Amino acid sequence: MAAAEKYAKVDRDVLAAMKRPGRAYLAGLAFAVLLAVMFHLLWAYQVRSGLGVVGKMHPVMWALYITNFVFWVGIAHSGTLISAVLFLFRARYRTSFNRAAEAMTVFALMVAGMFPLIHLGRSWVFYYLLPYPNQRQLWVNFRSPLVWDVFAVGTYFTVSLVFFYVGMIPDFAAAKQHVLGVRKKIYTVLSLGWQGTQKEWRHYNMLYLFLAAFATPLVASVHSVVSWDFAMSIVPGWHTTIFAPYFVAGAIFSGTAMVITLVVPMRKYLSLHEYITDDHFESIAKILLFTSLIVSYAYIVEFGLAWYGENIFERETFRYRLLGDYRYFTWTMLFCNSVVPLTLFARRLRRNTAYLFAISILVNVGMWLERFVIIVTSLSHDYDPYAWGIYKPTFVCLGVDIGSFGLFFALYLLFVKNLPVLSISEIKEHL
Amino acid sequence: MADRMVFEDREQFLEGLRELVRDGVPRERIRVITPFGVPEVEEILPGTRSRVRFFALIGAAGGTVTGLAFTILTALSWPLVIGGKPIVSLPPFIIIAFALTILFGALATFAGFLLLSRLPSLQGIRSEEEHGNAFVILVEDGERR
Amino acid sequence: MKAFLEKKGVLAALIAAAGALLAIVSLEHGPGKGGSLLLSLLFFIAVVEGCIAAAAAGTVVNARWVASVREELLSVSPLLLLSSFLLLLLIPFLDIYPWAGTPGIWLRKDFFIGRNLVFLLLAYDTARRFAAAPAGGEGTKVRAAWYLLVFVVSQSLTAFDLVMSLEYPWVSALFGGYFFIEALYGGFAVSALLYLLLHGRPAAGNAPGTRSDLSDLSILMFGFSIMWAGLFFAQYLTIWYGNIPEEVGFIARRVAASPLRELSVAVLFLLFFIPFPALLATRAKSNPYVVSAAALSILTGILIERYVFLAPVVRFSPGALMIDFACLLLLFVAVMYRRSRGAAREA
Amino acid sequence: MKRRDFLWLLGVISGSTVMSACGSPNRSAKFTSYLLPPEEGVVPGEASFRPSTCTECPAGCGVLARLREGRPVKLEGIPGHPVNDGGLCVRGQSSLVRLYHPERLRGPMARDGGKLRPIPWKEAFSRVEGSLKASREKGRKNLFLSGRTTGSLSRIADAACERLGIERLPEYEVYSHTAVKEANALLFGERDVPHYRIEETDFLLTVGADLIETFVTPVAYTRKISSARAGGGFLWYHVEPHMSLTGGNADRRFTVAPGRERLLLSFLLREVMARKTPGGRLPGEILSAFPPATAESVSRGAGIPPESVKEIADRFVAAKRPLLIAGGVSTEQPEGLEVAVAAALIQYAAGAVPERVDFARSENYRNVGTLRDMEELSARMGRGEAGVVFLFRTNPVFSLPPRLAFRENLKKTELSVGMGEFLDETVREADLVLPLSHSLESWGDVEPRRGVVSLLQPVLPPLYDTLSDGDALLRLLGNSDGKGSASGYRDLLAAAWEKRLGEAGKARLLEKGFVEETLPKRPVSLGVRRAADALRSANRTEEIGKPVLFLAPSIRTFDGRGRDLPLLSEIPDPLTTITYGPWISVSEKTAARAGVRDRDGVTVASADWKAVLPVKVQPGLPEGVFVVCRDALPAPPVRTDRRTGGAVDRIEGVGITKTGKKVEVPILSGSFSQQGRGLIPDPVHLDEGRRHQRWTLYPAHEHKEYRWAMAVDLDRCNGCAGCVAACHVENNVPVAGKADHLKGREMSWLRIEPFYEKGEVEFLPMLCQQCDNAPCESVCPVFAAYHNPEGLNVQVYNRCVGTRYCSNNCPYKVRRFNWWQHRWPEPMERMRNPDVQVREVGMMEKCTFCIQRIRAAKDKAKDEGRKVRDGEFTTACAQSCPTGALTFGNMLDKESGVYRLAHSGRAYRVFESLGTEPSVHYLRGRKP
Repeated sequence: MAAAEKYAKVDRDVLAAMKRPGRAYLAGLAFAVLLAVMFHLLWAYQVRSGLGVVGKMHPVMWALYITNFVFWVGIAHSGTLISAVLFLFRARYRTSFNRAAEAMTVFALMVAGMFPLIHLGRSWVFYYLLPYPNQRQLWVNFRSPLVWDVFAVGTYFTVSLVFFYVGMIPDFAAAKQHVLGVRKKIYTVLSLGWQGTQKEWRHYNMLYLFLAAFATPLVASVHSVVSWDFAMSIVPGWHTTIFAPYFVAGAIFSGTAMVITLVVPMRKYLSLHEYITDDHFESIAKILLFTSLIVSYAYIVEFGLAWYGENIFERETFRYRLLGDYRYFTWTMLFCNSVVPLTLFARRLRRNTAYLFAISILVNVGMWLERFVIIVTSLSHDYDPYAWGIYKPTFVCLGVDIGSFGLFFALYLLFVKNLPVLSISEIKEHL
Repeated sequence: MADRMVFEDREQFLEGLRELVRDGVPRERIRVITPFGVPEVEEILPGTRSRVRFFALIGAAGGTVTGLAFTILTALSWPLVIGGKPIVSLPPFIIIAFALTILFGALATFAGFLLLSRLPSLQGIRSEEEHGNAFVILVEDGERR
Repeated sequence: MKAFLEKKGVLAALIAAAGALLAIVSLEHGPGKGGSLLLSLLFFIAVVEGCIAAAAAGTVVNARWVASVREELLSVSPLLLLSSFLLLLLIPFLDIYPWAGTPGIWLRKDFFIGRNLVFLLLAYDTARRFAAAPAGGEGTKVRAAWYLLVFVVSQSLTAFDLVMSLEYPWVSALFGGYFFIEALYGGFAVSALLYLLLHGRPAAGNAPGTRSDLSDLSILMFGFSIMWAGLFFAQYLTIWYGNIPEEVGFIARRVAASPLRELSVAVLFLLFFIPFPALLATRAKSNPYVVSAAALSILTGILIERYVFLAPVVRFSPGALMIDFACLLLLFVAVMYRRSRGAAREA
Repeated sequence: MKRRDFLWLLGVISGSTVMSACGSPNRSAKFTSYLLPPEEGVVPGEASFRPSTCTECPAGCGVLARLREGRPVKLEGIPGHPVNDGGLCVRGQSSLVRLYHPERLRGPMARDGGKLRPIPWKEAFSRVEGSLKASREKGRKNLFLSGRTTGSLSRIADAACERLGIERLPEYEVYSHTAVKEANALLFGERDVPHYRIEETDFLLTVGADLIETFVTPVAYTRKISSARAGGGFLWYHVEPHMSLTGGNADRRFTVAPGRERLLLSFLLREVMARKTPGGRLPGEILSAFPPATAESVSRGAGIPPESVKEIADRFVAAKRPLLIAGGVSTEQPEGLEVAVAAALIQYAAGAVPERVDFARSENYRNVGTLRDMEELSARMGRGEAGVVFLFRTNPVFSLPPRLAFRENLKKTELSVGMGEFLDETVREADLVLPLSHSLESWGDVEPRRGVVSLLQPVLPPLYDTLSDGDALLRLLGNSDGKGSASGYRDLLAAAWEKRLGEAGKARLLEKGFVEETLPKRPVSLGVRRAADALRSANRTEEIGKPVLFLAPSIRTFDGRGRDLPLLSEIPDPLTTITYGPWISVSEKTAARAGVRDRDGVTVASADWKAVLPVKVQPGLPEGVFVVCRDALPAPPVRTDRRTGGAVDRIEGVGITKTGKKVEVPILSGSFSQQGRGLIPDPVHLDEGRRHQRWTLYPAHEHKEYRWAMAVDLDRCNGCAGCVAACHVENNVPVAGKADHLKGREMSWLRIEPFYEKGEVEFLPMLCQQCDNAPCESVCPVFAAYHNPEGLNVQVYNRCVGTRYCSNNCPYKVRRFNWWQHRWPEPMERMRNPDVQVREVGMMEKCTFCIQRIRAAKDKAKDEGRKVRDGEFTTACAQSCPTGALTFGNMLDKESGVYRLAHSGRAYRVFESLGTEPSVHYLRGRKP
């Protein structure tokens, strides 16, 4: 096939995604939006009545909201991993995932960013958390992990957004040539008048390299900071040195799972089999397996040391996790995160997208549970036995959490229809 | 008046480019437009390495300094003892500094890119010409020797 | 000498001799013998396992640079055998472990030595299988992966058992991970040095790629210096912030007084503040002098850090330390040298 | 509105979803209303104190009302008061809630057409007058029933009744101590409860008497015990058939089989006779009533190990000044009289009378009648003999057993006049409702103990259209026969005081709030004949139907009269940490056998009674014994003792059967065991773990001139929760309500943690530890929590955004979060302390050692150009503590009490291994 023809095909195939949507799509979108609306209504209700409407209690002051915060931030990570780290490692198969992954990162962070606000007792004064010169010249407490969060997540979001956009500039330029009307105008503007001259490409490549270089340490740092929200405390089950790497691995683990969850249907629905091949999925599956092993290692070490040490508080906390009121969650978590992924040692399964999809769902569940278990079990059984208590969620926090998924998927579906879902220029380059 | 050559195939395009250079057309006169980055072009028409990297460096350095200065100074401006920790406790402040390093670094790099490659360019946005997937070579006022 | 080295069986003889010597040194009575052995053992287990792990890791992600140093890296595997023997020499020395008086299920001499021994031998075995396999091919990757698994466990065990339990009941969950990352870090450093010794300072017109092999290694060292710093920070920050006396004691005892305080700071520099800036620039990454300097500083860093870990609890005798360390170092160099000669002959 | 509805409403309000989360209660600020005329010196922002007397229970503790802008915001015990000497119990602290209770009666009401509707006082009195006349003509008897009244009020009541030809019935109290009075009448001719001088004894043996909860004058006895303990060489054994707070606090506690106390006592009597006073003070004919017994036989009958029986006897005999007090559940049972008699005889024989058993200062229970009196009353009403029946500050409909049909019979009277503060079960039934003022709105006096006159004075004008007790009676008189005394009760009192105490005495009474007369000791003689007769008729008890249910008194609401006060329901019961709702305590063995756990609903049934209650497994409770707090049980199935006529609070042959349903009852404690975590190390001196070197990576931060700290003496603390109530009132701590308690969302800044160790209970008051390296501070992103230069871990409420990380990171879990916008239903918001900010929804709050008091004290000191003196002021909790377990002060002052205690050999701090360096030091030695 002639070169020109090949390139043209790429354009066609990728941009085909932007054609007028089908019923299934619209239905999905509608449902997602519905959930998103519920999300906001319940939040409003909570603000109005006070935090009492969620199941939180003394001593379990953090529960579902923080769980979801960690979960979504975690989801974001693999996006950066795939787009930045794999770029530095010159891993070719990245090309077929990075756009989807970056989009996922941005949207996940949008959702994640809301939860700290939602969980505040007084959301309406959230700006106290921002470093601004208030009339008392009192600044925020930079010694508090929560402030680190503000900075880490804020930075992460900004950089990911830039990265996401920069990656799309040449594609906008390409896309604008295949659409008409308002869209054309929008893409043209978004492409910043990109011509594709040698000079532009030179600077562009350098920029992309550096953005990747900057984004890479974020993969580690951001979730380390998130993990320190817990590790900095002295709560048994939270205060552990291994938390940072453990959370990072967990984040990539869950994120990779989410990528699979998103890309498998996307590939099917947009018929991108030529560009996203089983080989690509196999490589992603390997990442999943690898991170799963790290997470399992962390589990073993955590439980092992709790048993090894003579710290009765730690010991009780971990005993409680395994055998206490939340034991079913713990066991499910262990099953989903440590047992199920082991099947990926089989090459055949690694290449079976249906199976991968199934696994990815399980892993998402498992990782969500992991955060829940870590947060809730540790809090409900800490130092003073008198203060022990059992947390039960209410419809409000459950609703908000489910709603957040709606929000995420709504954003993602909109992305699929309106932006190039694959990096056109890169694909052409690698043809 | 620039004279333009249009290629459909990557290899032919590179050939044409090499030819031009061999013919001794001054490099600064040659402009190429490609649908995606073609590393070989850099070898054929070696230009100076992109200066974007300096922006990155300065941005990052600036971020670190800002981070440390900001945290330390605000802490000192109203010294409150919390949890028995020293007023200026570096370990936490390093984290802030790190975050700002990345942030400023990335933003500066992006800014540098826009600055150096003259983007966004209005005339680029306005221009109707579309090259599709063609590889174009433009030679400014192209009389050959 | 060279010729002698290449004779068959000589290596085995050498190792046996060294083993005997070390045995004599550390078993004869006198303070700090065991300590010295423990220290040199910790260092060399880390480096040796690290070298093989580096090769294995490279193989798994099929990195280009591996090809040029693979054989030499893998040649050190016999030393694992020696180490597992040396581990046995520690048995009389175990009494200085605080738990020795009141053995539990996990912390009891027989099990303690037992599990560490088993994993050292396992590491040796998997390493040999890996070395035996041809350079390319899926099979090799699988073997490499297996080695890596064993490597992780074995290093974690050395961390938790040999070092951490010296400070029982002090606990740091990250310790194991910290150790095997460090070992890998050291492994890359050794690879870089090897690379320079074998294909050292190539002329400009040399085959393309060789340079980038070196810079690949540098990038790895660079990356790991950040990673190491990250882990170190994660560990320090958590302990510092929590400020729980039992935990803090471990650090406090090490920064309380000279010379340990200075040494602790030195470790920071040797493992991060020197390699990181040194390898920051793109050009430096392929500059033999910078790279070798960085690599050396990393290895010294690891050694000193091991010392800092042990020092507050263990006594050393300089003489014994000297001998132990020298023996192992010589052997280490010997095996690699011999292998490289062999490689040269085949070529 | 019914009480139940009110609590429900509280829950709803606190959980209200309609108010704006951003709305601030401070916006509902009121102008300072000058309730008192200016010459009374109301200076805005300045507190003044006025003495009065607590009327929550008959004990009559002296209280100082703290006034701000002319309204009382806090009650504190009067130091040096002969009854409570500065201490105040949980009920007394809550008295303010009664004053400001939104459900108080606001004016007289009359029933027509079954509904009560407001009427003017005049009409009310004329109705009474009319009915009085009418019933006189019908030949019906007009009756006046009241709770225990003393002092002038009692005299006025007598006078009024006499003048109006009303029969004044014996007063009705649930805890009438009938058996004790009866026994004393039989033996010594003194039909009253003597005053026990515990402070003068070296060995105290109590049998059933719940000194700490409700026995006659709990705060006084609590104080005496702890002062005796402080003196050293004091030992206290307690014998009881169930498990009570008192028992939990005795040096040793023995459980005796229900109704078998007399076996032990008769053995003890013989021992005392034989070994202590040979030749003895008791004539043989009395002694013969007590069959000889051996330790073994006693232990067989009474279920006490023989060695324990011996030990008790030996101790008692060996003691120089032994004292025995029998009462409570042990005397409110068919064998009660024997127990009381035996006890009295032992006291007599051991020479405790009259030195330590003081009849001269008896507790003024003379006029208090029995349950039988109520039976008769009910019967008379039933027979239609009753004309006008005045029900004056008494709630028989609630506390009388249904079999008396009091409620029904009340309808058969000419006119029933309910006089009280609330529309309680009884007043609700009355035809005419005459609202009475709260004691803090009234003039008056009480004489809780012979020779102790304690002042009642209004600290604010009546909030509503109510009359003080005295004035109500006077108006009754005044209206009934033309003249009456136009001038009010106040003048009458003035005259009476002058007559009795003289000018000086009166002045002292008005200034100090009390006067104590010096009375000569009253020697009593043993009426041998009466005693012997009584003993001969002593009933050789038949078998007791097991298992047994005891209707035990509760420290929180006395006989239930405190149930209307939300604060009292909010504060957990010391032994079970249950806040709202009734429950039945079941012994561990029984629970295991019946397969019931906490919160399981069970049907409790005896022959003629049944109820559904949630289970609370009670460690230390002997098998085959159930306990239900009487205050929580409307119309309890109490029987009448056929001899004394007293109430029998023991129900026999009770069985429990699982309903299979869980009952939602808030049990605040997450674990009644310490889980081996050494919160209360035992014995602390052997706990060397805490002495290990304390490594830290932080530089020390020094404190300027003050460093506030507290010492908590666990050997003194008895878990009475007085401090908790004090803290609630002082710091505007909101009442969370049952709904939130079920979620574990209590708001109290200070809690008492009971921990059980093989049936032994110990209490740990847990409040903010004001750590030097506070984990909560460093995690706060906005500096809402920080360490102030005086060592306080302060909380800037308005700065708090509610991340709640501080609470997560607090190992002591003493921080409280405002899940809702808590509201104080009008007029309760008037009792809020203006010195303490009211926290909004979403804010974290906690104890800061009453920082407002610290400020006040420092300002005062500053004005006088000096440093704050040790003991010059103290926190609300420490001030209120009847046992003096809490000591507050400045650690930098080497002379201060807290410094001394913190450096004593008994001192330790909770979770010391965490390096938080708390400023609260706990003291604990070995139990003797």
